[in-house]
Amino acid sequence: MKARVTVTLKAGILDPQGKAIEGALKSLGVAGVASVRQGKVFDIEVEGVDRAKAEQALTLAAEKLLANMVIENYRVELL
Amino acid sequence: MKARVTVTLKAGILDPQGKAIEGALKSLGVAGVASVRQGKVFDIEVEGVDRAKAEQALTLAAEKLLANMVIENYRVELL
Amino acid sequence: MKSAVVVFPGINRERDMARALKFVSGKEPAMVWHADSELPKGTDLVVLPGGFSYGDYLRCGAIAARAPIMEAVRTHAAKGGLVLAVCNGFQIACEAGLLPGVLMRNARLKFICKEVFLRIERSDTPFTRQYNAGAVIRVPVAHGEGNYVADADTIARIEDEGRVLFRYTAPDGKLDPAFNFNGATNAIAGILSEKRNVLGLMPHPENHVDPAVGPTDGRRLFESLVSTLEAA
Amino acid sequence: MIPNEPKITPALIADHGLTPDEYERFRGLIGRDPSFTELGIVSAMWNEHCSYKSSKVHLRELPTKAPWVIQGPGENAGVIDIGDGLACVFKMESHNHPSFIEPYQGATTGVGGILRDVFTMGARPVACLNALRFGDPKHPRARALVSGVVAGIGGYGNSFGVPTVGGSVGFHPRYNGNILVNAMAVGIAEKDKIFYAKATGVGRPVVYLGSKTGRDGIHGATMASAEFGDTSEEKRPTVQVGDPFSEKLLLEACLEIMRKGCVIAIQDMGAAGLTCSAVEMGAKGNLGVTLDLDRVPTREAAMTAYEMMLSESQERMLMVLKPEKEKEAEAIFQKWGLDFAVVGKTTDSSRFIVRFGGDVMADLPIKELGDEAPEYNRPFTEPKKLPILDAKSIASPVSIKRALEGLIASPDLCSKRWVWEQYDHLILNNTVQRPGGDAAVVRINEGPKALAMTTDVTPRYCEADPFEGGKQAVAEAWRNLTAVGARPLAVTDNLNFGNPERPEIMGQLVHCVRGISEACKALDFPVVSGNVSLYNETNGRAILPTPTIGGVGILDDLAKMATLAFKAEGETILLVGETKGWLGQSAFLATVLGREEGAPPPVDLAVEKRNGDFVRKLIAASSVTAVHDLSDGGLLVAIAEMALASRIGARLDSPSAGIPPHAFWFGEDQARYVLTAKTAEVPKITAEAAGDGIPVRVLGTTGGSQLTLPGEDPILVSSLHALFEGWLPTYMAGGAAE
Ligand SMILES: Nc1ncnc2c1ncn2[C@@H]1O[C@H](COP(=O)(O)OP(=O)(O)O)[C@@H](O)[C@H]1O
Ligand SMILES: [Mg+2]
Repeated sequence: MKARVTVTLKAGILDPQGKAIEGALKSLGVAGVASVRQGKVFDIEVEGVDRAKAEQALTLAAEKLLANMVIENYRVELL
Repeated sequence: MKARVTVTLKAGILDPQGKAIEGALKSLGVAGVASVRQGKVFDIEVEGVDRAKAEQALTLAAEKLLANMVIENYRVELL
Repeated sequence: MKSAVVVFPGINRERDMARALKFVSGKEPAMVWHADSELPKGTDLVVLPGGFSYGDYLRCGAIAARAPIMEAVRTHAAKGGLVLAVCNGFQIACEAGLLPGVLMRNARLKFICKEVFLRIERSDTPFTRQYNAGAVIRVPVAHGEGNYVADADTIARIEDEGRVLFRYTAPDGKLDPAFNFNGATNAIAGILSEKRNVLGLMPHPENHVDPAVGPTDGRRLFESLVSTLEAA
Repeated sequence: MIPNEPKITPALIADHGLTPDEYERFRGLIGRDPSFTELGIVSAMWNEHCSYKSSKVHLRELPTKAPWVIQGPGENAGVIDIGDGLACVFKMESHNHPSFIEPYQGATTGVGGILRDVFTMGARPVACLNALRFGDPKHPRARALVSGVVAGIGGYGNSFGVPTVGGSVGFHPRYNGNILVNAMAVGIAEKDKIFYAKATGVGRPVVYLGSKTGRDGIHGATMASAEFGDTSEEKRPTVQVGDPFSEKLLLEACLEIMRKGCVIAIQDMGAAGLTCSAVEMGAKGNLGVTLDLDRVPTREAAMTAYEMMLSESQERMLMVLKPEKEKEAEAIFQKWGLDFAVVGKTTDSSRFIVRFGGDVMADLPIKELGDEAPEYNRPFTEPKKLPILDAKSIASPVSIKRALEGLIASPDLCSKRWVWEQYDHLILNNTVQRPGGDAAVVRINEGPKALAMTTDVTPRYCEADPFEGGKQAVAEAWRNLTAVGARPLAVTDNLNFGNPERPEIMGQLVHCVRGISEACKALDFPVVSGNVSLYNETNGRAILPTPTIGGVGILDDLAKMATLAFKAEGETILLVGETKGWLGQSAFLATVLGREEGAPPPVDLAVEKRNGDFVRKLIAASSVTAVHDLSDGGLLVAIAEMALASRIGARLDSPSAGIPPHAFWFGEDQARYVLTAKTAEVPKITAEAAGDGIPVRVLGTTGGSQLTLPGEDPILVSSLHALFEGWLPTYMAGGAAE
């Protein structure tokens, strides 16, 4: 089973990378870019468990490791 | 308009990040994790252009900057 | 002084740290493997050294913070034991919840290795008693993610409680954005835990102790620890 | 039976970079048509990168012996004796083509590869250096290449935990389509605990260690030996990704099993991975090797034998272990979280046999794969001698002050701080002389001894006169080591040239090597390791010939080290060596006048040695306070660099009569050094120089905040500083290229 965990910065947390990319896109002349925030995705192959268990396991993974709950939010999707 | 560009490694390209995270999840005892690959998301706020233009601009952004086309694929979504 | 340096896979400044501890205290520290669950008996000081634990491939320090040994480090800290967390160690301490906040990419997004100026905010701590408050020292940094960030409440709290121990300043000790090279909030370079027994800092005092190699401004931090523990 | 799919066709042979003659030679060796896997194996073994087929005859000219040389070229790295039971292990290697295609990953894997070469021999790496050449700063890809390569070098070394302490960065339009990334690593080992690739003993386990095998870099070695054309972009999917974290674990695990006495032979998997490493280990020990590919740890599904044999996945090693220590070694690798698999054994058959899925995929004579590799004495032309320019015929369009400002703020001579601040140059706590001086100095263990190291070459000189240019590269490295007070010991070289099938390129290679040989012989500075990178060209236009020299020397006592910064006001500035005002191929001519013309300065090796030995003697006697060798930009640039490093100015005397001032200040005559000394020491120094027949003259006095030259407006050190430090950061931030 394929799953994706997406981790993004909480609103209000400064994102120097996003800012830098925003600046770079603007100077490349990419039209209409107002702001950029960068996050991460984890594409995870899950095996030997049912959907409910998988969702539970991935939520645990996100909270325990993949996201830093002080500054980040996460979202788990089973595909 | 909100958009998301997702950048992932091409198949077959080594992903040291994913590999290390996979190892960590396993040793944390997260059930069922078979493999992990890490990618990036860019949440972009686009202004003052229509959807077609925005899509075009973001594709340009992905190819020129956000993705390293030598080793990565990208996907543009308008939300 | 009985010190223990924790070795995580990918850590790489553990030798520098061990050498500095030996140089100043005369005693070899114990090197403790991340997969162990206990610290050597009688450990006074735990050091989380610099490096790239697990390649820093997720977030800096994130994977190391979940290593088995960290439970023992937490217990040591909870009992008031001293913890010195440098660079990657600082990142690990934040991820482990020993210190508040997080270290983000440097404002200019580049790894930077150079000497910086640090103002010592207070000398009434186990880590700085051999310095004068307000003194400016020169020590190297070597990191890509040292930009200290926390939410406004946390920043206000650690400032109010006087828990910011080091700040990046100009050579004369004045705050100056040009010298806050990584963009840290309030130019914060190092902070203390609530009980002031855990210090996290980005710069490397351990690289400035030996006159044969260069300046020695970092030496008094180790001398402070030695004298604190001797006094205890 | 050996499966023979796909069919071997002339097109497939050509795709593998083999000429019809080479293919026939191989068929003759094995007495039948090869299988596809065998074709892959031979293409890897016989390409330029692995076989040195175009350069080998000439490399034999290089002096490789000295009483202190423990291991010369031919192993993973060179080894020299540095006393106290210790050895220094070092080598330089190029990663030019991969870095042009993917600068970050190309540079990281270049650093990773050279580090593996050093720790494979049992040495703990203590320093890295690099030599980088980029195209015209105005070229549209230049910035991205600079930032990618620099980030990649730092990204690997910083995480691995070795200080990157020196190097060089240059720009020239001739590198527009083919940049150079040469990485050097230096390690320290116990002299009697060096490990080699030579396998011994029949029936011993051949063990695979490190990361898993993927389809990375398949055909990478072939790519490194092919010219770039407009279609080279298609070769991209072979990009290898560096994993410094795994390499750090591999280092610790390897050193641990070596310490525990588990290892008989060891070879890292570099170019053409499993193929080259297995063949080399067997051939060196006169043994056969049988590999069982079913046991190779793989990262991807359905890999074929061909792919496994040619994969260039990084962070892997092959070893022959003592059978009784196998379990102990395995436990150590498991502790470090690395793969460990017995993938074969040594045999007495002299065959290289590869089995996979119940089939024999290759069965080849192991010795002949290496020994019978083609070797070419390719035709070459004599380089054309360029005229010696008369300095009097070259007028300066600008004042000395303007010219100095232009040189100091030029891409080649400006400060490279922007680069080396991205490298951790302090880790391990032994960096005594940091980037920015003549040579980096790294303390050995607790001292007082230290190693000095540098990389040098002036490609402009090599283009104008390959022989003199080759000599000069060696002389400059020797001089940089001397200038910090070190005794130069040995050299690693990285010969970067264009397509050797063109006689004029071959002429450059041959003559550069002759020049290097002559200089190394005269300076007692043997070559102990090196690397050749050919086919550095795009659409038929070659790079400048660039034989990078990495020099290593030793300082017996750190306390006697010299640095280039002025130390105090009121000291006397002295010039050692003779000044004639040589402007041909000078930085002045190139930068200020935009002309790359004339013969480069000749190198008189006897004078070089005499002057250098004299300077070293002064340093050892603590008679001098600052030392800097002269190179690009000549005398005034050297003095300016000494002032910039200290923020102390200087008052300078009039130039010699009979030499135009700009030729005096910017000429690039060789074998020269600028020194400072306390005024009281000067008579002794000049008397000693006179006794040794060495030209020494007083140039002026240190002091103040500006450089004062007779007849010129004063030059503020602080404004020079802004120019010197400004160019690269401004450029990288998107500012003007000029
Ligand atoms: N790529 C680099 N990496 C590290 N250090 C560098 C690099 N490029 C230049 N440097 C440092 O900058 C200084 C000046 O370089 P260079 O002009 O090549 O010196 P020189 O002409 O004396 O050989 C040297 O100390 C060198 O080590
Ligand atoms: Mg020099």
